[in-house]
Amino acid sequence: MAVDSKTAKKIIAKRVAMELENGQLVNLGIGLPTMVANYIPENIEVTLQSENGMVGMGPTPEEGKEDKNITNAGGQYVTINKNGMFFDTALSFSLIRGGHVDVTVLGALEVDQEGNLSNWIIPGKLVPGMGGAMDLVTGAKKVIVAMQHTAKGDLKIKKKCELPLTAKGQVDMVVTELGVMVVTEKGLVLKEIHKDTTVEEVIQLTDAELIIDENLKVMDI
Amino acid sequence: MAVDSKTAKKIIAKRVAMELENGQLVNLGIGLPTMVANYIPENIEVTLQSENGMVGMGPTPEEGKEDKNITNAGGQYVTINKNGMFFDTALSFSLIRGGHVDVTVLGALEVDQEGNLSNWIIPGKLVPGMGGAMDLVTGAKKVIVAMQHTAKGDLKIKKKCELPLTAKGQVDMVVTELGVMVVTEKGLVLKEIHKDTTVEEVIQLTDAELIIDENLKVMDI
Amino acid sequence: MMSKVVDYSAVKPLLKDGMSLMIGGFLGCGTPEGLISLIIEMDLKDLTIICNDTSFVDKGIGRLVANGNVKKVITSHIGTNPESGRRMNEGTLEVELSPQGTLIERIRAAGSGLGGVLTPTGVGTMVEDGKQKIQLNGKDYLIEMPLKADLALVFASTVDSFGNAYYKGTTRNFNPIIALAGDKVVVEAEELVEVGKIDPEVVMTPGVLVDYIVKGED
Amino acid sequence: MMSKVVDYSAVKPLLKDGMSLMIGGFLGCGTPEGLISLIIEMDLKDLTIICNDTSFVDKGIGRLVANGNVKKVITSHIGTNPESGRRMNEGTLEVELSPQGTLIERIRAAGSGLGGVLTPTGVGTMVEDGKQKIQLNGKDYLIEMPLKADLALVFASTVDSFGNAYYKGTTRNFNPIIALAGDKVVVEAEELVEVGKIDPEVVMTPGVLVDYIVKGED
Repeated sequence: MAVDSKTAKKIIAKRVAMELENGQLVNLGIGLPTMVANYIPENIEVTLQSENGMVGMGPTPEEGKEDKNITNAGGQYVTINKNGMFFDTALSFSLIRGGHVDVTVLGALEVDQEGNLSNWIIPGKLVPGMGGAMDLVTGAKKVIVAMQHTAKGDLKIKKKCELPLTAKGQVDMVVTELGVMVVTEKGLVLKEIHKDTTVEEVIQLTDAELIIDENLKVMDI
Repeated sequence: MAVDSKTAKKIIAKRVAMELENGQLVNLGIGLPTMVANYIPENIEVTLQSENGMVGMGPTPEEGKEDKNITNAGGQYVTINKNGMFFDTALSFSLIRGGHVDVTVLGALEVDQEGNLSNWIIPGKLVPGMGGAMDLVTGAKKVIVAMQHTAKGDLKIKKKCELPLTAKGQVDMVVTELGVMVVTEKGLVLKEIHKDTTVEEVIQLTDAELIIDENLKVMDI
Repeated sequence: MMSKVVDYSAVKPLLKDGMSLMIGGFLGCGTPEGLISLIIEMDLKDLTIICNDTSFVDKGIGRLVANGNVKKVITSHIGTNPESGRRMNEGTLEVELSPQGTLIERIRAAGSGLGGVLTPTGVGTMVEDGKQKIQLNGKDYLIEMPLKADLALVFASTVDSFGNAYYKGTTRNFNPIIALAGDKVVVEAEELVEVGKIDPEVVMTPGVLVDYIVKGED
Repeated sequence: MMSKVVDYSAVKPLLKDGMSLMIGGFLGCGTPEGLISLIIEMDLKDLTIICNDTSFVDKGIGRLVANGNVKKVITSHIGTNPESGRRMNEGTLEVELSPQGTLIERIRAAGSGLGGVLTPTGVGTMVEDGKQKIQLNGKDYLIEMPLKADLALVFASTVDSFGNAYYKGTTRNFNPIIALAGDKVVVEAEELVEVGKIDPEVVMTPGVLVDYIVKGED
């Protein structure tokens, strides 16, 4: 299955959005995870958290209507919904670490079949820092990794993460343009695949040992 | 020196008030310590904390002007000054335990020459609980015990507290109607005595070994 | 989405004998009296109550103690309610005392995913009995354990229909902290308003923590 | 009482080479830019900065990094400021990374008299290197140590002349927490008002924590 990056991201964001349930508190990471907000089904209402200091984050303001006092965790101007609240970083992470965030969606450099995640450092090359990612992955009830299945040909879904971990065994689900994988006690289970790919192709592009679900479905996007 | 309880309390409150300095954050316990507020010198401005949730506590409201939402740590109606702030119990005790309270004034069942304090329980008899006292005594920069020198003839200033402690070695100063004592590395030093008593009388009414300061003064009240 | 605003009767299924409750208030100021009355009406038994104090005999949590609904109380102060002392002495009420600053941090720790609290308060006193002590940077600290509850009963002065809450004056006390530490959270609103009526900058408890809202009686 | 409101020049004696500073802000939102400019003007050296992130090259704390005022930064994120990475790689900037939720709790612990923080965040990762680990109720926690500073530099949207501070929107972030943990606290006010102009119910930092107030430039 050959799709460009833009199409891939759209597939991923759409599929992740289907995981969200009414009334949930959700934290979307910077980049692709942020796109999930655009695909939330109409009958589903969730509250978005931005770890720099709000729940009830709204859409990007119209040009010229930016408020310098209202930014998201990426430093960009956003808005707040009328059911929202601003708070300090301590309360923000009480919500995160305390298990009050129902779903967190993040990107990854690597993820593995034991639910380990690496997304904050490439030693000697790139050291952005973990920001709030370690707390989010440790504290959120459900951790979804949203990323393209491979990076320039490199396999990112591993038997064992090689890069330093963000958290150990905390990932619940991995959504890529090729399919949906769930971390279980038995290992990484392929639950859904994209209609334009095959199980063989997914296995070939995955370093981890994939268990193929007996009720394998086509992604409904 | 024979004074009634009312006079004794007035002497104590007046003397404690002289310890306060401009700009300090002060917590006054229930009962006698609360009276200190009435004697703060005119040129001294302090901010009073009430551990149930405010700094900038003001005087008792006029009758009929009580606000049911504004009470002190004794559950009585109070007011808030215009420089005040309400907060939750967590921030209240961040201020207390974190050393932001400059002076705390409390009563005692017993206090000893090592700066130990007992004021929250008489096992088998009276178990009110420690409330905020343990945190206040542990966290405040300066701990002043304000109490009558004896209780119905029983000596309250001990060599060693016999009742369960509120905190170990945290008391800095003891003010009674007979004098002012300071806890030092060498022991309990009598720094001031009331003009109507004698060193002999103070020693007689004190179980602790008193070191008489070489510059012993008369309480200036 | 379903509204969180319900009648008192809809709260009844949440309230059960033997459960643990956190209840807001400081000597009755900021306590949800309507929910207290509901518990008394249901005549629940064997409750464990986590709260600052047991108030007065005829006010707030004090009413539950006097009515015999409480098996155990985890609190900082019982001195204003003679019924608490009497029942403790006769052996019908278990009292676990925790210093006020420690108590609120234990609740906060549970609600914030922290493993416990490292506090100097209580070192060298009875409070350290049975607890782990640890030395850090040359100073002793007690390890005090987190406190959760099945249900948190919160009082708030103003609540919008999403559950965003605002507390007036000293009614705030334990309320915003227990809202983090109950498996479910019920807020009793003195005043109920539409969403958007409380400025997002002055909301004190985010509605996302709140499961049910009842309108308090006047 | 002497007024806390001073000119920038009066803050200069507080600022010294080699000192530790906590500075508020999240990617520059809620950072006291006037105080940052003062440090650059004074060309201080060897500062240790405790902050959420190193912002951008031309904004907030990022300007201090780019200007070479900083010896060490204790932070959760440096990825938006290429100068931080470059200086780290060339060995002229020491970077201690702490997860954001851990970082803010470490500051809060110092300001609240707690001995440290017991957090599950970082267990099983590089973050646990060199730290004590403790098992409580069958779960592993890191003991993260408190963080204090010589001086806290706070930005606030509205400040009264007693120092009571109000933060708009997401400018709040680290500001009210660092105000607890600096030996001295300077607040840069976007708007300066008389005492009494901020409702005691919505003040976010009590003036008792504040030593000096400067009026920010527009």
